[in-house]
Amino acid sequence: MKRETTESEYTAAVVGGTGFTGGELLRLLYQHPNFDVVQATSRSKERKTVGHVHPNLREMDLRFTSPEDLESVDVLFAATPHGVSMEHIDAFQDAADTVVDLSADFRLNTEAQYDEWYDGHVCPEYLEQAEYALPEINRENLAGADLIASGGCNATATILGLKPLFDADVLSGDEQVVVDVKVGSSEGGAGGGDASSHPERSGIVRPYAPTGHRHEAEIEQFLGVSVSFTVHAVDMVRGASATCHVFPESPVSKGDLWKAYRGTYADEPFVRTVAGGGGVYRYPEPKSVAGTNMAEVGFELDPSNRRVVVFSAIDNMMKGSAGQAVHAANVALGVEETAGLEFTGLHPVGAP
Amino acid sequence: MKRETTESEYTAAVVGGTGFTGGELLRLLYQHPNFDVVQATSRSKERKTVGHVHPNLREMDLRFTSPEDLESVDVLFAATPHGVSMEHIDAFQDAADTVVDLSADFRLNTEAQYDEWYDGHVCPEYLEQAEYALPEINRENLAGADLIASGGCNATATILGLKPLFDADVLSGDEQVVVDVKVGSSEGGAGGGDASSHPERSGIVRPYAPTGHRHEAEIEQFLGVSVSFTVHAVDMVRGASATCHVFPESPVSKGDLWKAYRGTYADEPFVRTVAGGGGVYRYPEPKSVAGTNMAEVGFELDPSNRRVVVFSAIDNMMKGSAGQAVHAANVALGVEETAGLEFTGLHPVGAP
Amino acid sequence: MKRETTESEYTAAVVGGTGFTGGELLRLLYQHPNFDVVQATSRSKERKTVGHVHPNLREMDLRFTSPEDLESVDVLFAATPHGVSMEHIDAFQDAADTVVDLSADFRLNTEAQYDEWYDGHVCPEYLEQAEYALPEINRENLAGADLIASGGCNATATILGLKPLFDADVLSGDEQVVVDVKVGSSEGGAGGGDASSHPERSGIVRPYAPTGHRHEAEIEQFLGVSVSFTVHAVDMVRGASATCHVFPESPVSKGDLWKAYRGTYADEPFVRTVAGGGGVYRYPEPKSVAGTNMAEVGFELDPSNRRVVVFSAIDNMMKGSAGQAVHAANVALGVEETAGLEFTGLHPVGAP
Amino acid sequence: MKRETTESEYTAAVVGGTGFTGGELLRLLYQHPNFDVVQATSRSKERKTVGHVHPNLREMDLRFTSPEDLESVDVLFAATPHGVSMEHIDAFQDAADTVVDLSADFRLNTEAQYDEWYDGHVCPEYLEQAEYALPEINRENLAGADLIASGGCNATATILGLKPLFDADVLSGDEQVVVDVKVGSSEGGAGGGDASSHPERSGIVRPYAPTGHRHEAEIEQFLGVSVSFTVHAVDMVRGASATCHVFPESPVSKGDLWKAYRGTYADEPFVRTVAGGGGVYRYPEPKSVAGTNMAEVGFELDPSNRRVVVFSAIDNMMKGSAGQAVHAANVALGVEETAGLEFTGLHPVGAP
Amino acid sequence: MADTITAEDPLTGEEIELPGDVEVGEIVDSPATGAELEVVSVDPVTLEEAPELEEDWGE
Amino acid sequence: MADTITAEDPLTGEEIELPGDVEVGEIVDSPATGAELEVVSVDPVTLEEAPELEEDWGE
Ligand SMILES: NC(=O)c1ccc[n+]([C@@H]2O[C@H](COP(=O)([O-])OP(=O)(O)OC[C@H]3O[C@@H](n4cnc5c(N)ncnc54)[C@H](OP(=O)(O)O)[C@@H]3O)[C@@H](O)[C@H]2O)c1
Ligand SMILES: NC(=O)c1ccc[n+]([C@@H]2O[C@H](COP(=O)([O-])OP(=O)(O)OC[C@H]3O[C@@H](n4cnc5c(N)ncnc54)[C@H](OP(=O)(O)O)[C@@H]3O)[C@@H](O)[C@H]2O)c1
Ligand SMILES: NC(=O)c1ccc[n+]([C@@H]2O[C@H](COP(=O)([O-])OP(=O)(O)OC[C@H]3O[C@@H](n4cnc5c(N)ncnc54)[C@H](OP(=O)(O)O)[C@@H]3O)[C@@H](O)[C@H]2O)c1
Ligand SMILES: NC(=O)c1ccc[n+]([C@@H]2O[C@H](COP(=O)([O-])OP(=O)(O)OC[C@H]3O[C@@H](n4cnc5c(N)ncnc54)[C@H](OP(=O)(O)O)[C@@H]3O)[C@@H](O)[C@H]2O)c1
Ligand SMILES: [Zn+2]
Ligand SMILES: [Zn+2]
Repeated sequence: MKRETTESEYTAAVVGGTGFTGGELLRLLYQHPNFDVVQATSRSKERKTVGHVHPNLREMDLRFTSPEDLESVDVLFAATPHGVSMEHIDAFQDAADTVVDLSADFRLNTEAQYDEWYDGHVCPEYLEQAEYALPEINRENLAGADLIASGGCNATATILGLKPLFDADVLSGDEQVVVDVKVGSSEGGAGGGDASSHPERSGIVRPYAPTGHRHEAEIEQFLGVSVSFTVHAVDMVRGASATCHVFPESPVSKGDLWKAYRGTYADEPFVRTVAGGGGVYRYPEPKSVAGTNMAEVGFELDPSNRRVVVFSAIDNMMKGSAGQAVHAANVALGVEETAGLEFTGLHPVGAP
Repeated sequence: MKRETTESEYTAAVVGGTGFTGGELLRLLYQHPNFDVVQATSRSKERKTVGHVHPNLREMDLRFTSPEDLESVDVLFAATPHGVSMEHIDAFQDAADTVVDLSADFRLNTEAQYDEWYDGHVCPEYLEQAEYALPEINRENLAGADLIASGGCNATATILGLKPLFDADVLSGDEQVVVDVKVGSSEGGAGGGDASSHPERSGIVRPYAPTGHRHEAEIEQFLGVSVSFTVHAVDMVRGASATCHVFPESPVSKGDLWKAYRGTYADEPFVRTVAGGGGVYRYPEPKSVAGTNMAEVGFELDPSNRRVVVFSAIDNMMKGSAGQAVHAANVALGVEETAGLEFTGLHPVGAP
Repeated sequence: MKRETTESEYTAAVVGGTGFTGGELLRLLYQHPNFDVVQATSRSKERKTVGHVHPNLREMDLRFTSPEDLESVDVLFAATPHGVSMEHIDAFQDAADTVVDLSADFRLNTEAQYDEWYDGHVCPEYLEQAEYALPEINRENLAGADLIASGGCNATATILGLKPLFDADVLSGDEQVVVDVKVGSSEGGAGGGDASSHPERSGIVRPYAPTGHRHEAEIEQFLGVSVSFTVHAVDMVRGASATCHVFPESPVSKGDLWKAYRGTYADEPFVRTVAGGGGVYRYPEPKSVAGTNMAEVGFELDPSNRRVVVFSAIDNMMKGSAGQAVHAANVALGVEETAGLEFTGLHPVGAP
Repeated sequence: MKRETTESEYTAAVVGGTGFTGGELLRLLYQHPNFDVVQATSRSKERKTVGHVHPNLREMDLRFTSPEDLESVDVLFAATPHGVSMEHIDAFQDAADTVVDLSADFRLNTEAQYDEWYDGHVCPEYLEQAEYALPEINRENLAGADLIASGGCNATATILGLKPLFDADVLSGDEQVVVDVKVGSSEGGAGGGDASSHPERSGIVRPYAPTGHRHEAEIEQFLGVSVSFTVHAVDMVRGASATCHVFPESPVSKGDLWKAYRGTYADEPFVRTVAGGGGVYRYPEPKSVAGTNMAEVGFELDPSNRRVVVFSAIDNMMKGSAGQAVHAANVALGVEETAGLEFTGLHPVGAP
Repeated sequence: MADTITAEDPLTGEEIELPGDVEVGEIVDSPATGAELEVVSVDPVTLEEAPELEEDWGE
Repeated sequence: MADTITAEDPLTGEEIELPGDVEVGEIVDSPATGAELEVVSVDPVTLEEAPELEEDWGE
């Protein structure tokens, strides 16, 4: 149900409201104390209620309207496939003071990167202006930003896992870094194809981006390291789990690692370090954070191979996209950073 | 994360805090604006942090203590197996003004019922005093109640589904009523046995209470009808879905049914009627309400068989236990009825 | 791998070879000692190998060809959507001595039934000639049959579960019979739609045919009883589980029931009665028979409600379609009845 | 059902018949044309039928007996936890001409390895005599072997994936090799604990052996390379999938890789190379081989990182244990190598 | 192999094979049906359906 | 509520709260990280990382 708010200060629109991340944005904004959702767009479900597509939002009193008729709002969130936002950025900026884009369209710094990793860019002049949404690495530039690029889900998991090792000079960027990622089916968006039907997609461990995943570009941009990246689809709906295998040049102890992780994340409201211990849950796991904006990071030492294994886990729909976007908007607008993102997740929980 | 509250008025304890419903209680109370959790008990995990068992609550700063040393609190929630609360009810009432029990120990009205359906009762004198927690059928008696018996999960689903038909005199109680229930693995609690290991429990449709389920007693008590009840375990963790096949004596139209359901539930904050329509989600489904305190109810007409099929779906850990308990406590204490229970659920979501 | 056979006597073709049941037919026939698969048709994957679609059949040396160019074979299996076979029956019969159709096109006896339950029939003159494939109810008419109609999966489960009660006069056909079915995602075929994408289809208990399922027609035709039928989709890929709630007019004992079930099925190679006992598996379960041509049937008595609950479980792709079709073909051709159908299934197994 | 055999030449016993791999052995041997199972042992289920534990084997007419009373047989298969076989090896060899052990007890060559990786060995004098079961690397020594040590499941997947690169000198053994493994819940055996209950084990990506997995020892023994090994538990019951990230010193082309894999496996009946192509299944996947004795291996080139990613997938209960054991026994006894192992697997299939 | 004897399954009327040394009170399962049977006498062995198990399991 | 004391988490350097009556040898878990710590002395309480657990669990 809609949380009562006397204090809604900002109006918001979601472009791509029928999609998976669009649905999450609607859910978060609907319950956010500082936002009022005034528009959700769809081309395919125009005039249908939001609840028609997102059964958890049946109480929300809103119908999809065309993306051609944008309302004037404080913040516009775009949750459209790659390429759409760069085509419509002018319309988006006309309609809203702040634009938060969930696609890859404004994540990279230079046109050259888009030429290398994507199919170029139609408005590279905006790239400099855009701020990467992940507050853990870019908080200081988000305040007042008016074009925000929400990070890639797999990139977010990887960056959060490895960052402390760079901060603490355990890694310099010259090392071999293997990133082996496991993701859920919501990462593919609502579209899907043959491979994402339930009979074909259930119970799998499927190499779906064996090499050359575009998120390598973001990771390199922020960590300064080129990673060997492989993504597997596994049987869950939400969740991205990255296992980074790294080989520091100098020996490192568990104490060093703890110091590094606490150094980077002690004050972060949405990052939790989990590394060992007892019980069932000893390392980061996507289902521990499903539905939440938390990232779990952790590590284990493999002295015989001079290896550090770094684990990180997020909900791709939250910390990996919609949650990160709202978090960044909170920072940009100067409202309480954790507003609307307090859900702790569930236990037990199956394969959310 | 803990939602900031200046207004926490009530202290709370959870007995059986390592269990599944105990964990849900802790989660709900931790984020509840009117409660402060001061104790969670465990015999097996004494001194461990709550987060050791419930990874979603790692930020909660509380350690399990012995149920032998109960703190003095405003409200004590007991989430222990059947039989424990009746043994300890005096200690519970000494420790707390209000006791909310999640087990079956105080649900039925008379000792005779416990003799018939369970193995008798050790303190039948409390039965009269106890109030059934489900506000949809007992709201008027909950205010100020000091012993509250939270309903059975399968009984709750069934009662909520059928109640409108009794309210609207579509059913009188003499009819044959078949209730075919499908439940997730969390219904068995954290204990589990051979049958609930992942390899044996995955992918099943398993008749686990083919006949004679004890929840029949609660249903009969509240609806005045004897039901033919069968429960199947299916592959999900949270969720109870009841399909009631009923055969009204007089013909009934869809309009009649809509009127009945709206009549009973129009003002209920936690019941939603879903019956037909388009899109993917047309009838009640447990995953639409997973993690929430909502019940979905709905129906379809089968004129050729003079049958009405009634569907209802809840999260057994929420509306079916911990959520219902907190809802009832809200009503009993006179705080905002929906406080702490606003989570809308997720979409998409896998098998929560 | 292909089982060595010196004795392949019959050539076979599969029309609709890219589909789910088509794939199963290819698998069964490929390993069948008496068949040689010479053609598999597809319009969409013409010239691709069978293994391109069915990864378990990569060793099979066959490419899809157009259904417009049918080879001349001994037996043609049609695994196409409803309506296709009735359009092409002449071509099928020209190409093959024996036609086994997996669709509903030839299951019912009369044109009137097709008018009532489907959209009529284009060649009703074939209906009389067609034989229902289920040997347990029609073995005596299958020998030498040249048009065989494989039964519906849900109808098969229901018929097998209830038949002994009719054989033993526990039921007469006038009783109220509720059939509550739970099925896996392969029942929808390879096509699928929004509702069958992995994110939407995972973890569900979804009423997908709340009333009026067409399989009611087959059940009525063979058992002479009108059933109240409701089908739920649950989270598995293979499997159909039917729970029949019946109310015999006269009291019945467990001994009576055992006698009825053994009476009907003692000599059937593909039906197993499971009813009670200890251990994890006490009643019929689809995962116990997944991948096999076995049906499990069983029952429990609910004396207080004068009810018998009947459970039955099959693999919809096997006993419910491709397996039944091969079984019937074996009988029709006079080869060993169980040939090619000996696989026992797996334990443990997840959600096959 | 039992396949008719006139030619059963060998009697077999399974010690540990209630376990997961014990159940698979029973299933395979029951249908094997050259074996007759005369004993299955259990301490906990003595006198129960095999079908009581393994519902797929209800037709098998055999009861568990004590491992203290071993029958005299041709081949004894031991499917007991690590440490049991080394304690009972004399009794096993007294009872049987050929002993096939599925545990780690006889896999390594030297006592020193057991001191380093396990807790030593009680009868190191047998180590020399024992032959590793995997025919793909040890076929020539298996004929006539009387003590056979079936390989570890994760080791088997890894060894099969990497072997062609060593055979073809793409790797020499000095390279950094990261092996990131994903496994199903049956790998834990029937015992299980808290972490393997359905609610806790569903939907996970859980780092369960972050470093130091004992299978590293076998891999090193056979490939001469020390690997950085990490194992994750994911939501499936059967299956082990290994992703090896390797960095050859000299550049390598896809053609080189194909040549290497074909060179090693062209004549192997149970290894299939899958590397690219179209359709849904492009790389090795455990569900494509579930229930079968096949291994899928494949690769992809990542030139920008000078990396080769190698994928391999097996059913841990088959190629990873029981299937490999039967395969080795076939070779040892000189019967048809593929006898009893012809099952092709299923499509579609969920999470077997 | 250990000696076996046969007895009639009271539920199905079929002969089932049992270990030769079954004792009165022992619970055995029926291979064909999985049902649990109690040995109520020996010499000859007679079986009855075993008393009800707990109403449900895994709950 | 029971008395509590604080001690420094040897892994993270942070203060953590413990039951007032912890004993030498007791294993406690760190709330922030979940890690298991051993009480190596009391008065004041000092903690060390607990000895390695079994290599893996659930296998
Ligand atoms: N899924 C994830 O986990 C994830 C994580 C991080 C980032 N992202 C990024 O977030 C974006 C959205 O992903 P998603 O998974 O939510 O995708 P999705 O489920 O496929 O949804 C896309 C939405 O965009 C709308 N849309 C498509 N083309 C459009 C156009 N030309 N103009 C206007 N609206 C259009 C669609 O609705 P109509 O067709 O009805 O208009 C739909 O609502 C993508 O850029 C994706 O890369 C996704
Ligand atoms: N699960 C559901 O969906 C559901 C729904 C409706 C109602 N219920 C009812 O709620 C109650 C709890 O169910 P659950 O599923 O949460 O069970 P559970 O997971 O098994 O948890 C039971 C809890 O009780 C504690 N406990 C057990 N015996 C105790 C005793 N003698 N004294 C004190 N504490 C004891 C256990 O912890 P320690 O051993 O560590 O002390 C554990 O924390 C049951 O009565 C159940 O019928 C459950
Ligand atoms: N799935 C079950 O559990 C089940 C159970 C019992 C009975 N059945 C029945 O079995 C039949 C097949 O079901 P399914 O689940 O296998 O369906 P499916 O997976 O959708 O496959 C249908 C197949 O038919 C082909 N096809 C479609 N239209 C055709 C046409 N006009 N002419 C020739 N080929 C055509 C398709 O391939 P191309 O498009 O490539 O030609 C495809 O190979 C249906 O009648 C169904 O009712 C299914
Ligand atoms: N699961 C896999 O995927 C896999 C793969 C490769 C290798 N393996 C290896 O295969 C072996 C069996 O694994 P599993 O998964 O089948 O284990 P499991 O399911 O736990 O079964 C173990 C079996 O051994 C019996 N047993 C236990 N202790 C015994 C003792 N002291 N004496 C005689 N029997 C004893 C048990 O039955 P009772 O208690 O009734 O006697 C049970 O039948 C292990 O060594 C394992 O490492 C397993
Ligand atoms: Zn319950
Ligand atoms: Zn293993």
